[in-house]
Amino acid sequence: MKSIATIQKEIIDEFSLFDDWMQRYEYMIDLGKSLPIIDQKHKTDSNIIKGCQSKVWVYAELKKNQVIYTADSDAIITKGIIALLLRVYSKQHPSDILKADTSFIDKIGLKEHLSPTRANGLLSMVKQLKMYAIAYQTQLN
Amino acid sequence: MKSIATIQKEIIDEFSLFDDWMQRYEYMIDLGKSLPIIDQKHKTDSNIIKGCQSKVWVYAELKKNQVIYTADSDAIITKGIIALLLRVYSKQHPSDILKADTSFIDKIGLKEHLSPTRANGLLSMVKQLKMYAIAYQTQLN
Amino acid sequence: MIDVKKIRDDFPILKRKINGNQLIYFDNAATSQTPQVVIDKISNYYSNYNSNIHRGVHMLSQEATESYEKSRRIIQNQFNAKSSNEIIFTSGTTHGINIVASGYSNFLKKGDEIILSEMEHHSNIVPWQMLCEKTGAIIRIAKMDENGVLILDYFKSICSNKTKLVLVSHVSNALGTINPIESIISIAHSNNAVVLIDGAQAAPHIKIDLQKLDVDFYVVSGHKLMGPTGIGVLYGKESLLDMLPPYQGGGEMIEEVTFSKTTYAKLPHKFEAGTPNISGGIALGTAISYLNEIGFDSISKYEKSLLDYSTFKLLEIDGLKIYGESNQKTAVISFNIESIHPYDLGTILDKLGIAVRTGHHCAQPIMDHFNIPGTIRASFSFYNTKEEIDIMVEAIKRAKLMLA
Amino acid sequence: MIDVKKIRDDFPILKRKINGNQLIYFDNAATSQTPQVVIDKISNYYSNYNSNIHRGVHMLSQEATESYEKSRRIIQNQFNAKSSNEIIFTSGTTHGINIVASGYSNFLKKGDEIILSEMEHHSNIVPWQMLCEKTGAIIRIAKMDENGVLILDYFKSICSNKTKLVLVSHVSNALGTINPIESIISIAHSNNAVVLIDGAQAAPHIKIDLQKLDVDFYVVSGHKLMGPTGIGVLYGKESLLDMLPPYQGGGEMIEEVTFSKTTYAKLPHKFEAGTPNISGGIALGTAISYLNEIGFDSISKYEKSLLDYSTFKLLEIDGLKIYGESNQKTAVISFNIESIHPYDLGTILDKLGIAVRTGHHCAQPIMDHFNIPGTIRASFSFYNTKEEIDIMVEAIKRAKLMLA
Ligand SMILES: Cc1ncc(COP(=O)(O)O)c(C=O)c1O
Ligand SMILES: Cc1ncc(COP(=O)(O)O)c(C=O)c1O
Repeated sequence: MKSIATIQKEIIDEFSLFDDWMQRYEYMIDLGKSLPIIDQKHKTDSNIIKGCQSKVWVYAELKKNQVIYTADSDAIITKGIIALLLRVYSKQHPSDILKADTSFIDKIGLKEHLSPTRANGLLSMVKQLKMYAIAYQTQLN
Repeated sequence: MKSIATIQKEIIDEFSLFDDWMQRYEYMIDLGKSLPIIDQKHKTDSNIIKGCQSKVWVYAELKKNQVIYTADSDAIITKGIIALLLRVYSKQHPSDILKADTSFIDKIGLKEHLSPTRANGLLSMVKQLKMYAIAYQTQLN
Repeated sequence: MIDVKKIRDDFPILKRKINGNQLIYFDNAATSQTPQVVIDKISNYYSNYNSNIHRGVHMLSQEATESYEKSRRIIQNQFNAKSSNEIIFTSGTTHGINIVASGYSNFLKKGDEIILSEMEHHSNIVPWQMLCEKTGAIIRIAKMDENGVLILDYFKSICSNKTKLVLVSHVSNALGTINPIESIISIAHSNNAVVLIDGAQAAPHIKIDLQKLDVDFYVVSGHKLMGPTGIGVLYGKESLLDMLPPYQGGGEMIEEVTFSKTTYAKLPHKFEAGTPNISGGIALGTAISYLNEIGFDSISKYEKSLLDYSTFKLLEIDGLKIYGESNQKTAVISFNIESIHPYDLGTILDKLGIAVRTGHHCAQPIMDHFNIPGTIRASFSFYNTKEEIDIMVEAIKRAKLMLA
Repeated sequence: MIDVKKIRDDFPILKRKINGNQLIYFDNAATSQTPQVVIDKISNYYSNYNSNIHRGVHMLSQEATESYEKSRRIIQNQFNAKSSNEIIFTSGTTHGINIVASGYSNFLKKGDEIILSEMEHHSNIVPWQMLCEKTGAIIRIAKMDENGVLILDYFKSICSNKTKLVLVSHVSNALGTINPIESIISIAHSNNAVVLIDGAQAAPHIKIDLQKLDVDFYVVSGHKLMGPTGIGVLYGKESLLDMLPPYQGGGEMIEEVTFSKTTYAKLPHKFEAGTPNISGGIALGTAISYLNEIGFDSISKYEKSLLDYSTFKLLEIDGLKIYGESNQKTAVISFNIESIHPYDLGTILDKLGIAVRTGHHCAQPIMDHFNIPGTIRASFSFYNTKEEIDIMVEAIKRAKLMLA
């Protein structure tokens, strides 16, 4: 399995090919469309992340010491961001997830999604991903 | 009896002799010192005017269809202002008092005392003088 | 008529570039932009006569007090209140509503009813829910129809002698609907109910005559009125304000304090505890004078033309649905495009320099009514132009292609 | 050390002439003056990114939100709060106290006791009187001695397990006394009482470490902290803020609203209903950064030198009595001159360009204690100078002659 740092580096490299925001967003929208669908039974109210303008559902399981995330959103750009996050965080060891930072979001020109406006739930999403990691980390100890 | 307008004119003329605020204030302080003393029995809490930083007592009687005001204050500049006001308003017919305005205060360079700050109770004083006039006016009708 | 080119020069922010594009600001229902005269008034206050008011004998304090109280009178005249005692400075519409809602906890009892319209902003819902929790009074909802128009007959049918309070917005922030508040007030009054009108969205666009309306309470926000943030106005009839208990305790709102007994100051100070937002109050007067110089007739007429034009142009877009189709509207358009999430569209428009609002607009019950997660809301002001609307329409088409 | 000449250039108002004289501003305890960086921050906000915060996807809204939340973190760091959730923006000290006092009406019952010091500002008296009226709790007074110093032994003697709340100012606005809040907090806590410290007069002059103090609630006003009017801060320990009910209902402070059920947002938003004073919050951060650049050590030391100098000079005046003679004071001097009314002296000083405050300073119980109608209060800031004090002393002598 690739390390989180490696994946982040790959994403930064991919995005560096784009000339402008249009291309970046079109790519994100494509990513959003290709996000594997979350199992319908996990799309429950208790799995909704509060504080996002679009609805976001996140679910996680521990398999072979790796956290496997699945997620969905009703907004396509949000789905694109989720796809990026899952590419970085999913299938990693909880302790690695907890150490990871989000600076790659800034580096790929999506800084606006890191802003503390509650409208943009990216920070809430990352927080939720890490909550799962904490929970599973405890389980592993 | 002189009319209110005449008295106001006289006061304006007197003050026009002063070169600066110092002289005006010294004169006011002198006026304050010479304010005839209010009867002690009228210096009651119910005769205090609210909204002045210094305490002001005002009392009024009707004699021969004229309102006779007496007043006092614990601050000397306030007493000076009262002295000016009483010179204008006292011993006048209630209806004349009700018609009178306070623009002479501005004309004698004491505009600051007309400001709506509650610290400066001149407007409250005038209001109280007029309240008495209204009351006695009703009595005369 | 409006000389929009000249007016735009009054607003420095309209020169901003966003992501390389000229800013197009269509989020006026959230917060209006601020003309240079208002900005200057604030700078001038802090540079020349910043001071605590009402109790100072010194010149700065007198100047600040005079400006603040002058502003109160400007507001009184603007809204035609009977007395300046009826003009209470607040920190905004929300604060104003809370003063009234909190005050009525002394006067409502179990089983009393209050009526809210279905299109209220959360600020005109939650304080009343809190009031009902305290008192046991019951909320009844005045419904609206599919066009986002209040159903007056229905309102009439639920308004009775049990109704103590009627709480309705003059204009819906999410739909733009102008409510028939004259009828609402008269129906309510004939049932001896007291009426609070949330005027946050009306005051910037419509000339308001409080005495003619005979409304009991009316609330507005400065930051929607070309004024600064942190300031607003609660109007109340003097007799009602006299009756209500003070909301906050503190300096300014008292006449005398001893540990055994405190007497409260007269109106308007009774409701203005503590050092107020002095620069905000002063600048709000300037903002209202500015609006008046342009003239509410001109403003209404011009904004109506923007509304009509944008409605026409937007409806040309395939799959676009407008929410709120009353024939009495301010220049607010709430819409969705089939199978596109408002957040996605808003994000792309932002990239193109166009500021619209997306989401529930603090009016979730409206969203529930239409069974949608939210809308995209473009809200116009007199400094906006048809050219800007054209650019938005093109941008929406482009975003639609991207998101499809 | 302070370069006062350079610092004075930061404050445009200090160039004002009053009645032909250079303004001497000694009313800092009422409201501090505003440095140009703060004024510029406000202008800049309205000229470049004025927008409603927290819910907008567009750039202006994001910039405004970021600045506002950055300011919250500046404040958190300045006062060393554990979390930015503990920093609630208010409209001022009075508002902050009212939030807490109103919240405790759910938690006090008849016979419970609360302790106020005798030297509280009305804003830290009246809200608690209102609370006691609602709950039947009883106010006990922590007395001070003839020097205006809190009698700690007496406080200890009235603090018991009946005591639920202790409400004391860090610094008295009328006397300048710095209270021993560390001891007060520890005595209160050993009785399981919750402590609110009114820091309005302390925060501008003393570095405050909330975690070290272990205080439960702490309140300040922006307009005394070189910031704008209409903004302040309530600090509360997270667990206590979590426990308190929301104060106002409205937008921002909710998570979800339906007519049947509303859930409240998390801290700090739970207490920030409605559109806040955005420019005020942002500019307060700038003001605090400005103070920090000068440094609280330098400020305290320099202001102490002004206090010592002015005390020495004033006491040379015949018949002058100073109220508040603690050896722990901020740079506030409250005084009277035999047989002269404070209002008269204040009026003459104003004519000479000197702004002092006269009256009861919203602390009538203190005046009752000393059996006087009021005092003249000169309160200094780090931009004041000894030369200004000399001018005031001469002016007082002159006024004395006029008024004698
Ligand atoms: C000690 C103290 N407490 C409370 C206040 C009230 O502050 P504000 O008027 O800013 O709410 C003041 C200021 O006047 C004060 O000096
Ligand atoms: C109709 C309506 N009511 C109330 C409010 C709340 O106003 P504020 O946030 O200024 O208190 C708003 C604005 O958001 C509004 O549009």
